[in-house]
Amino acid sequence: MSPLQLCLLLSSLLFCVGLVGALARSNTILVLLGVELMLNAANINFIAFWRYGPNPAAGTGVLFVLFAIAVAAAEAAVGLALVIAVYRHQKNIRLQEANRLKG
Amino acid sequence: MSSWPLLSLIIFVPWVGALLLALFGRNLGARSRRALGFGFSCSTLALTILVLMSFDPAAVGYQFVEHHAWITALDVHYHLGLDGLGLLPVMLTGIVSPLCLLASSRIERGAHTFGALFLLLQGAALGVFLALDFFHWFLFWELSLVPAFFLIKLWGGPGAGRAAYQFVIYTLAGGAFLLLGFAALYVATGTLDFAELTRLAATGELSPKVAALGGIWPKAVFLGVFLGLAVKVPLFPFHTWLPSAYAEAPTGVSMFLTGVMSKMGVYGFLRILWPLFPEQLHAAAPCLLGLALGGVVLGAFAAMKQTDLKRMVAYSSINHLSYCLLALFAVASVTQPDAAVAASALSGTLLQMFNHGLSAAALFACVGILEARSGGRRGLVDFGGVRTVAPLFAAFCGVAMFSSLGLPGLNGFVGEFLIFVGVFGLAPWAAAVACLGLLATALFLLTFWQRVFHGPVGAGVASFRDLNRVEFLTLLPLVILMFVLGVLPQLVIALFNPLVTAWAANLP
Amino acid sequence: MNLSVQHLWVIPALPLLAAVIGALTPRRGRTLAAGAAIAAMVGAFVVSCLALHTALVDPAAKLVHNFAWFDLGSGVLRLGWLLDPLTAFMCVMVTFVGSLIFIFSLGYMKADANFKQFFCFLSLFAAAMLGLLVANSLLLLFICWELVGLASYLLIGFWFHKPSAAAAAKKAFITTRIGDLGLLLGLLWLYNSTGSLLFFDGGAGVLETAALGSLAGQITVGGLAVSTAIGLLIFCGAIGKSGQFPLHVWLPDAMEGPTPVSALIHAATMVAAGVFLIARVYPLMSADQALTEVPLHALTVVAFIGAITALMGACIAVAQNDIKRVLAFSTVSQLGYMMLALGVGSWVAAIFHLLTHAFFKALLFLGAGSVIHAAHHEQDIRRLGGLRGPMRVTFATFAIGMMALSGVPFLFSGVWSKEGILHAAHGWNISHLPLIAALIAVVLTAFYMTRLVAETFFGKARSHEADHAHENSAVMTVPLVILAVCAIALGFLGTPAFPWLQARLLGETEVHGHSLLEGGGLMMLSIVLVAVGLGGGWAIYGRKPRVAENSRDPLVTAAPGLMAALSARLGFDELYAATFGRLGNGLAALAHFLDQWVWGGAVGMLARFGEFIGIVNREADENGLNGGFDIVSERIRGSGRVYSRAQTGDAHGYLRWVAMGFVIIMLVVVLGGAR
Amino acid sequence: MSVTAEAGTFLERAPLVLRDAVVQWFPAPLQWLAHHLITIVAILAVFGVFFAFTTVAERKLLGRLQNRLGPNRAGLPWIKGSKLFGLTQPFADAVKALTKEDIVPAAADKLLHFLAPVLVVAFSLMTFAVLPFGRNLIPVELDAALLYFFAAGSATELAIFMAGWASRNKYSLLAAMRALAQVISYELPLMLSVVPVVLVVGSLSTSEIALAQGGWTFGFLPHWHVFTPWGFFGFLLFLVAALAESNRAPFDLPEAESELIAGHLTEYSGFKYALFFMAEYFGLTALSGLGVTLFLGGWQAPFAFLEFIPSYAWFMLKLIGMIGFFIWARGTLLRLRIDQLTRLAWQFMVPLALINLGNAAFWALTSGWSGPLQFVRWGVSIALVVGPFILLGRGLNGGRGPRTYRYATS
Amino acid sequence: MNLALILISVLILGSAAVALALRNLIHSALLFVGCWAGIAAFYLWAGAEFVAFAQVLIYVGAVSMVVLFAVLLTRQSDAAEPMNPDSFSRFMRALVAGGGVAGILVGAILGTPMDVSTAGPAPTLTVKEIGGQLMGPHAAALLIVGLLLTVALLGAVVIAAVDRPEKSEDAS
Repeated sequence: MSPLQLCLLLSSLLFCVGLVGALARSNTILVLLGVELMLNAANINFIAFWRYGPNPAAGTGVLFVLFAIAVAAAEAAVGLALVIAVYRHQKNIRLQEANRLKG
Repeated sequence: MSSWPLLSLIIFVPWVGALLLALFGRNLGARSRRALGFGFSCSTLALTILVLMSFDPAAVGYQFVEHHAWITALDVHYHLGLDGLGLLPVMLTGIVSPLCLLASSRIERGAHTFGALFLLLQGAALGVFLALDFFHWFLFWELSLVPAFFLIKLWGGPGAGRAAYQFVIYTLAGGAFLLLGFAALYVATGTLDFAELTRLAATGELSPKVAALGGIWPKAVFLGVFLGLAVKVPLFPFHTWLPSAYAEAPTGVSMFLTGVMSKMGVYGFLRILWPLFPEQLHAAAPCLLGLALGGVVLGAFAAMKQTDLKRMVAYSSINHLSYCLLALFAVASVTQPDAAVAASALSGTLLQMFNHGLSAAALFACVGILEARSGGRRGLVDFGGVRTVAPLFAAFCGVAMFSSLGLPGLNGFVGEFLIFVGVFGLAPWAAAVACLGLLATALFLLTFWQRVFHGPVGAGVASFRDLNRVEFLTLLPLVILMFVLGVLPQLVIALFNPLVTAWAANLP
Repeated sequence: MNLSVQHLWVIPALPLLAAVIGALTPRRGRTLAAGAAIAAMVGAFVVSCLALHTALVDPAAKLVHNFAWFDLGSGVLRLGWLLDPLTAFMCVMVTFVGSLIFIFSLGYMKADANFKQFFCFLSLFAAAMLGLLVANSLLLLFICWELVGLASYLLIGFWFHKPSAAAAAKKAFITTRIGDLGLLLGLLWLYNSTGSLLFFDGGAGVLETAALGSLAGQITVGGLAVSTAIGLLIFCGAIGKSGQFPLHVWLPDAMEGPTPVSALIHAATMVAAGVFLIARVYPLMSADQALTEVPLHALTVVAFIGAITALMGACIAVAQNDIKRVLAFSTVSQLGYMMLALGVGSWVAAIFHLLTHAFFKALLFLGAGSVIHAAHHEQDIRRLGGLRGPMRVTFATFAIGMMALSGVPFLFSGVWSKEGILHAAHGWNISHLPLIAALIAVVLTAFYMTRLVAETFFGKARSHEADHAHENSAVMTVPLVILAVCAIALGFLGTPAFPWLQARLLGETEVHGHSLLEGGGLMMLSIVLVAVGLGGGWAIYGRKPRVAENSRDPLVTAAPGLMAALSARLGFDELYAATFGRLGNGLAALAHFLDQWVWGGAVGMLARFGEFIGIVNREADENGLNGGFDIVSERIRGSGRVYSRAQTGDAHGYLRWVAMGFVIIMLVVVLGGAR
Repeated sequence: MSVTAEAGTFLERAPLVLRDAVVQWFPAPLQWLAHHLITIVAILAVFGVFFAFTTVAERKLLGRLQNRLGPNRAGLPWIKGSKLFGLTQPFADAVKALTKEDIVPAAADKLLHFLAPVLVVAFSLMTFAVLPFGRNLIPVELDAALLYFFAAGSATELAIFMAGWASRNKYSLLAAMRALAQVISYELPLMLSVVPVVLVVGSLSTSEIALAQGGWTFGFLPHWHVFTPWGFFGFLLFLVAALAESNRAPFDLPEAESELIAGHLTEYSGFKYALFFMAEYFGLTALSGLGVTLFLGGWQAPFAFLEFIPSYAWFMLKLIGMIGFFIWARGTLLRLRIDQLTRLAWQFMVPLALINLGNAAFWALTSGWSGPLQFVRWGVSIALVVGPFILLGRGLNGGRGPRTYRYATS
Repeated sequence: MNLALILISVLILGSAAVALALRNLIHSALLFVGCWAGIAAFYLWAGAEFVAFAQVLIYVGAVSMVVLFAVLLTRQSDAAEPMNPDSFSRFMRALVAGGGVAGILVGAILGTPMDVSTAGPAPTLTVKEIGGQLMGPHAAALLIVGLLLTVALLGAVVIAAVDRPEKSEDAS
């Protein structure tokens, strides 16, 4: 098995761990963190392809990861602020209970 | 140093000040807030002095030119430049603006907003005087309305809302015509650069291009530009917004409106209308001469009828600015006028522009002081015997008044004299009629003086204080300049004389 | 020791410096301001004497020094100084009389709170007046002309808390400005025709042959020569400033100012500036004399205006009761004499009379001031009387002045100068009406002066103030004495037997005297006329002095209608108020109306129109166009309601659907790819 | 990895020579490991001792500042009367801390309670890896060294949180959150005050930054960043932010002994407490070292003629100077209130640091100016920071006037 | 080298899985930190030094703090939610979905031949180069990210802030 495949496996498994976590837990914070993990898994992919890709000197993968990290940080900030707002509203942070806007 | 973008600095440093005031003004004490505004307002003067040090009056073309491509698709350039014509109002702005702020130092409510808006206004006015491309010239032109509107509306007198509204709508309407005119001009020529357009007009390429637009457009272009400028000056009978706007504005803003903003219109006439549309102007000149005369005579007589001192001074502004246009139209009305006569008329126009800025600003400052002392009253009959209780104030106000009245030895005379020399040489009858305006000016100003300063001490006047330090400092520079320029007009004339001589030599 | 002409500016500069010092000293700096003013004036006098000395070396020479003021187009605008005997004599007179009046003011204004300001203004006036005299440019002259007007305005309104003084000051300024506008127009015309405003400029000046020839050669509106038109316009200025008919109305009112001001400005110097102006531009005024086909010569107008003014002023003076008003109308009348002399061609006679008149009229005004000061500001002659006893010096000097003015023969200066004018008028070949008017005025002058002296000094005191009057201090009497001496002595500079002054003014070095008996008939006539006037006055007022302040004037008893009209100054003020005043007000009202209703109304109409369009637009939008959109949007909302059921509010579910969808799509792709 | 010095005196090269000599003894495959181990051991030894003497120096200096003597009794054991000015005090303290009972609250999260002090020391020590202690004397040559420094530094926050939370004491937890708020608040100005240096030098590598400050104008004006307007202000900002970062007075309110009984460390005692204590000093030392590197010329000598003194000696001297300054500040300044603290960070230091960044950009842009333009450059640059400094400083009281006191009147 | 990668993978996956399974939120948050640190280690392993430090700085330093604060601010009663049938069925469905995705991905990866096993030494990308890239071709993206961060932080503050004044006055 080549290192690239190992990396990709790592990333896809991490993605699935994140996905399962996000799907299974009812705590909104953990759901958010699961989503974060999925993002990180994608980042691992970028780095892996940069490392073993045809043109590592261009550094596109690294740059993409940097931007993704920045966006993820923003996402985390807004998401957790939302969690706090939700908590203030319904006194818990169970995701399935936040359904006021359903159709 | 010469490589510095001095002109851009002149325009934008006040804006930086406005930004700082808007951001930090709330945190500052009243004193430092005022000092900040004043300092940034003074920057214009300081930078203008820098400019003056390397300004070459003998060079007729633009100096300190900044020319950068901006919107290439429209062929719009960021183009700034300065010649004798632009230098005068810039100097005037530099001198008057800080004094306006000084005169406004009584304002407590929202003082930092006031300062920020004022600096914004100052920068916009400077932009108008320095821009050489219609695109941003027009931006500055319209941008000056916004702060002026708020300054009048928020800090003005009881009728300020209506006056500000009227002022903005009227001027905006004029501006719309102006824009329309220039849009057509752009379609015809493909450029918006004043220098380029002037060159086209001088070589005679402009009029066939405009004529190629067909229909009523050749006339409409001229009329549009003319209307936009005429409202701003204002030329009789487009002046009805002026008395109320000037009267209701707070003192400092009145000073700025009359001292600087009214010059924007005259500047526009000299910079745009006259060089670009010489034939049309020539054709319309007899009629326009009549309008300018109307401003001179009826403005003065209308002032006689006013009982509100500020309105009175506002009408005197109409009267004085009409002299400038009178001379210009007189030059335009004659084919191949004598160069010397035309030169004196145009010199007079420029000088009058400068001098009126000083003396009208001083007069408004004086009326503002009266208003502040009496708690808002400014009727002609509300005072009496002020000279007894405030001799120094009376002296300063008297100097301003006599300067405005054209007393020799003070600055007002030289400009008016040159205008009369020019107008007499070109249209003697107009000069004779305009004399009526001179007489009426003397009459209403002396009535003002007699009712307010002379006679027994009026009710409520006895407790007036004489000038305080700030007021003294506001008026002192203006008064000193009145004396200095009255005796040595050469100081100013030298700056623009070569330019005027060149104009007069190349008249159509 | 000679004064170089380029240093001539020192003469006006000294009082100007004093004025600046006076302006900058604080209010309590009385000594400094007054000291500076007097020192400057005396200094200017000394320099003027030097200038006179220089000028008399070659009286015919016009010493000029021109300099650039500012660039104008490709050329420059130039101003300059001029030194000739006319300037020099005038300067000496102004500085000498001025110095004495300044000193007199020390006493007269002693108690005034604005003492310092007074000297400041006086110095300003002196500077402007001297500047006017030394100007070699009509423009510079005009500038100083306006500045003396300003000083006059300030000094008339010196007691500005009195509404009458404030009004008088304004009236003086506006009235003279009307004339000044004529002067300005004349100046503009002159400048446009010749391209210069310098009087003498090495052949290029406007008073030199080349310019005069071209000016006289052109004909303008009404067939007038251009020089005539310009001259008449310039004369307008002189009419205003010198209180000539019909713009004389301001001069009597100007007596609201302090008496030294009346003496200096409204008797001796400023009002004579008009005469000086005409004398200065005399070549221009007389340039049309040689023309025969023109309808009018400028000088003819001058002569008639002068004659009318002389007669009218003398008539009105008879009926005035205010000591200063009498003197003011006397001044109007005497200025008329001078104009008459100018008009009939003898400008030297005019200047000679100007100089003598300056001294004795200043003397009279200062005497009046002395009386007023002693009588605690009582000016009404009906309330004075009997001052001969307590005020001996004042009485003696006032009497000398009165006799000089009346033209009492031989000893007093007035007679010689007046004789010169009468002779000139006699020799005028166009009309004898001016001569007749002048002769009538001679009688009246002697009459009203006798009346004035009799009412003031004889009889017994008719009021408390007059009763308690006593002689003033030396600072006020010494100037009176000096002026009295001059009022006598000055006449001998220009007697017909030895017309030294006239010769120097005309630029001659030789003095050609002629016998007193030449033209003696006219002289005898005038002596008789003076005697009639004096005798009549004494008969009516002197023999039986007025007993009480409200006792009736004998002349009023005799001709009540005439005296009432004269007392009301022939109603000029009312006439002007009814005509020009109303016209101006009407114009103002018109302008205001136009502004308020016509232009403002037009703009308002436009605004209404815009509003109307807006209303129409809104109605159309709301009722016409919106209906269709409403239906469409209702449909869209309905379909939205259906789709919204897909939103379950279960976030996990959404995510699960995404994951499942991904799996399904991938399966399809992978299997499809395999197939 | 540092390279063996080619030049310089023997003293200059001594540490490297020594290290290389020792590494030679190991078998070749293990040499890289030995290389790093030696470096780590050296740092631990040097800065362990340094820490020990810093504590005693602080106690003595504070004593002097407060007009008392400070520790002066501890001497050598077994030798009676030997006092050595109390220099052995830290060793006595260490013995005491080691032998004290380690109290763990019953409800505590035992694992985290243990992990926290270990982690905090570990992270503090990690930052030393990128400090250039001398010419070519840097433990790890990293391209992104500054980033590393802050990354490792920010990890200590985690340890603070763990300490507070693991104690299961709500006061400890609250104190931990306060401490975190402070540290996070001041991390921003700290980093922003460093960015201008990066901007001007154009590198994140600490060794390059130290190198870039070499050279002298006229032979005696060193090119240290602190001697430029932006550098000076950056240094001031850095100093204040570093004080707050390391919870030192006047920013020591998270652990204020008098009010909060050491805040989040309430439930720690004995050696664990000593570890926190140690970590705080390590952090302080590391930040001081960074400040020296970034602004005070690193290991560069102040004057050309003083270059014969080895570079690491200069570094240590400057470090001692900085630490002395911090001790002085602690002895002089009053503690801030929490609202003043945060306001200072967000309303004053962050904007000022941003403006200073612009200032540095101006400086970098105008690096070509010479002659009289230099004066303009200096003037503008100084005005760019002094003006906002004054303006922002006015806003610091938040619109409130100075505190007024009312006294009871009789 | 593969050994190191496998160790790192185990660290990452293990801590992530445990973190998502734990009841104690604080512990799981700290385990997340461990997971992120592992990812940083992976980046270091792959030679992306800069990204690794950025990862530590942002995730370990910043995001973890936000998470911990959020956890503390939203603490529910200590009685953690019981394992009710609802959550159990959710867990099962999650497993199905996750397993499906994992199956697809792993299958795809294993089924694709990759001949890069002979990769050379790690490419070096200096900070200067990254900076050049960021300021050059990706300047616009950098600006937008900066703007995004600002807006996101402001938004977060606004969302999380308590709109106290009106409410407290209504309540009292």
